[in-house]
Amino acid sequence: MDIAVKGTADTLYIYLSGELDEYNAPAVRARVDRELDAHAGVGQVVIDLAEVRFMDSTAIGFLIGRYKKLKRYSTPLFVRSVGAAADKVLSVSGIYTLIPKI
Amino acid sequence: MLSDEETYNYIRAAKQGDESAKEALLQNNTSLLKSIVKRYLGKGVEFDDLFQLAGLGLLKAIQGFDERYGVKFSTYAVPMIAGEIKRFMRDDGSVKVSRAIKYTAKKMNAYIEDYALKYGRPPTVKQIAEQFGVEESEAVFILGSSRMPVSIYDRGDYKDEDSRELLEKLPALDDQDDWIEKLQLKSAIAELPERERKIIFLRYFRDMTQSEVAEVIGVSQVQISRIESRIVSEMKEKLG
Amino acid sequence: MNNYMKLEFTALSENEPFARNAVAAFCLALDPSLDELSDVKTAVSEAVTNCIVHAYRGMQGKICIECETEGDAVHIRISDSGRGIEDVAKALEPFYTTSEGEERSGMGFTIMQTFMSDFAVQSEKGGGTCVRMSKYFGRNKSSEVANAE
Amino acid sequence: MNNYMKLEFTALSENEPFARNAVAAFCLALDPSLDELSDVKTAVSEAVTNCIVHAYRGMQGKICIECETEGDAVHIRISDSGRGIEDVAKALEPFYTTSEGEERSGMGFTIMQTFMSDFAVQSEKGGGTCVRMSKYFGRNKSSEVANAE
Ligand SMILES: Nc1ncnc2c1ncn2[C@@H]1O[C@H](COP(=O)(O)OP(=O)(O)OP(=O)(O)O)[C@@H](O)[C@H]1O
Ligand SMILES: Nc1ncnc2c1ncn2[C@@H]1O[C@H](COP(=O)(O)OP(=O)(O)OP(=O)(O)O)[C@@H](O)[C@H]1O
Ligand SMILES: [Mg+2]
Ligand SMILES: [Mg+2]
Repeated sequence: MDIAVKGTADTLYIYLSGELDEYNAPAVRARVDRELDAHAGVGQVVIDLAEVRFMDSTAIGFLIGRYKKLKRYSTPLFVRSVGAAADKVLSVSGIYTLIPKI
Repeated sequence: MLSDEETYNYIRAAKQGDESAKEALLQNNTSLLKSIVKRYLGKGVEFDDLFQLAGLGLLKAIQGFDERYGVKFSTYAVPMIAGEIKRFMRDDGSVKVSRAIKYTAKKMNAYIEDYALKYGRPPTVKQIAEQFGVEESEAVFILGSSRMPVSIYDRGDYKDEDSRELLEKLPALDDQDDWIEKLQLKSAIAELPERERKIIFLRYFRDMTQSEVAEVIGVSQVQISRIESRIVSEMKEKLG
Repeated sequence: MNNYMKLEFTALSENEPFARNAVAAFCLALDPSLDELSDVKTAVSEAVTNCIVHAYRGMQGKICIECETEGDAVHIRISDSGRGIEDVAKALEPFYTTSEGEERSGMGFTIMQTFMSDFAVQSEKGGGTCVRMSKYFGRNKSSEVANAE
Repeated sequence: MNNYMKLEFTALSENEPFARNAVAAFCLALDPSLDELSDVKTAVSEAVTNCIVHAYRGMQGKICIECETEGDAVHIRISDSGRGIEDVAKALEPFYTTSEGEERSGMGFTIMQTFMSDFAVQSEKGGGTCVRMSKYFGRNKSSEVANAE
């Protein structure tokens, strides 16, 4: 699982790539949270899933966890470039109402 | 086939530079060479080329062999012959698989995307395997391999170290969100017409098979399957 | 002739990708599409993760996956001998989870049900859990929806 | 902690690539090189082919592969409950084969021995066969050969 970040004063982009499952989640969670903390105060956060090849419900938990974390600071969270397989998992859970797809 | 003693005699002579001894060893080990070559066929290199490489490996084995190793010549020669072929088929066999897989997986995914754009549907596993000269099951494992360690790199230089302090002072989160989430799907189900709600309920909360539900509702299994697919995709739309 | 395989492995999360890929590779003979394969992988991943996370909760244990082909279908059985589920009906509800604190969403079973053609769970407190799922390949769901409309 | 997996499957030649690639995938955690992994795949392929071709000779049967990691090594055990080998020492000789007519060269066991770090066979007529092999990753074999030169 690779993570890349790109920050502007307004938006923090987090690019995930690889497989977001129970095996990878702990490390990804730690890395992403470190970035969220480092960029605290940013206007919005966008998680880009273009390169995510596999995800299961662990990813739902992961995204809701980040959503909650950001909610504390009233920072909205979005996802984008959701591939077909990931979209299926995320749609089933209705997560887009909390974390809109842009 | 040569006896061990005959083989050793030829090897001794060959090491002294006796060309006819080398020739004899090559001739008498054709079946050995063939049996190894056979195992590398179908990977894009012609039999004749593989056979030549195998011969080269055998000559190296002749040079390197010593009776004092206490093993049969053929046992010593097999890895040398295979090594010669493997070296040719791959640039660098000492490269870690993790790196090679990552590289191939990337190319495979690019191929899948291009193909889907062009034909409106993804390629089959067979097509992917053929395109990259690997077996289908290998393609599955390559595409699904996630043993790569997590890495991070920065795509920008925006950093705001000062705000971290502020963060820690903010109040903790209440659990309000939990049921916002739960509400979403439950209300989506509640909005369904009664028959559909019943189907979803039986299928998804009572783990009945489609046939069992069909019996309860009094329609065919195929109809249940269709209705179910439609409800699920409608709900997805609503929730998405 | 039906093909069969049984895979048993240590309940470690690092084995989870291995397990789902092995099942996917076993399904190849049924000529699945990439989408169908991805459904199977997701469902297997959910079931295996549940064994690791809930059944054994970090303790040692084994997970067993059996697969059998039948016509254009694969039947999959994933079982553990862990702590079991007290109230299966409740566990199947969307968003029901016993691990609130650990960023679980309680969607695992719902995903298995949605992604596979057939699904059933058997479990008893203290007696392990067994998930059975089937996938029928080559039956295009979206075209059926179109017909139904 | 050692990792472990056991894979059992129907003795069909179509399962041979599946089995060898599954073992390879299991070994990935030990970070093998391309050559090392290709050695393991070749050896597994030889052993599985022997089970299909010799142990069961086209009859129904099951093949079992067990793998265990230990440090930088993987230990592999491939067994069948087929006809067994009457004279193991003879079967191990290069070019010895009981299937002359079928383009078998009698090099399978030699390949397993030379491609793997450790190797042993156990068999009895009528009692099935069990091949044990180990591979130590990250210990450069070619440098050993080079030293020997
Ligand atoms: N193999 C199992 N052994 C014991 N309990 C289980 C097992 N599988 C599921 N459960 C129980 O059922 C509940 C629901 O499982 P489900 O997979 O739907 O959600 P989750 O695992 O809690 O969250 P998510 O899958 O979204 O990460 C779990 O919280 C757990 O209590
Ligand atoms: N699992 C097995 N069950 C019964 N007999 C076996 C088994 N494996 C090997 N043998 C016997 O040992 C002999 C030698 O095996 P080996 O793999 O070296 O050569 P082969 O299979 O005959 O030829 P090749 O492997 O080159 O195609 C076989 O011909 C067979 O008689
Ligand atoms: Mg779960
Ligand atoms: Mg053989």
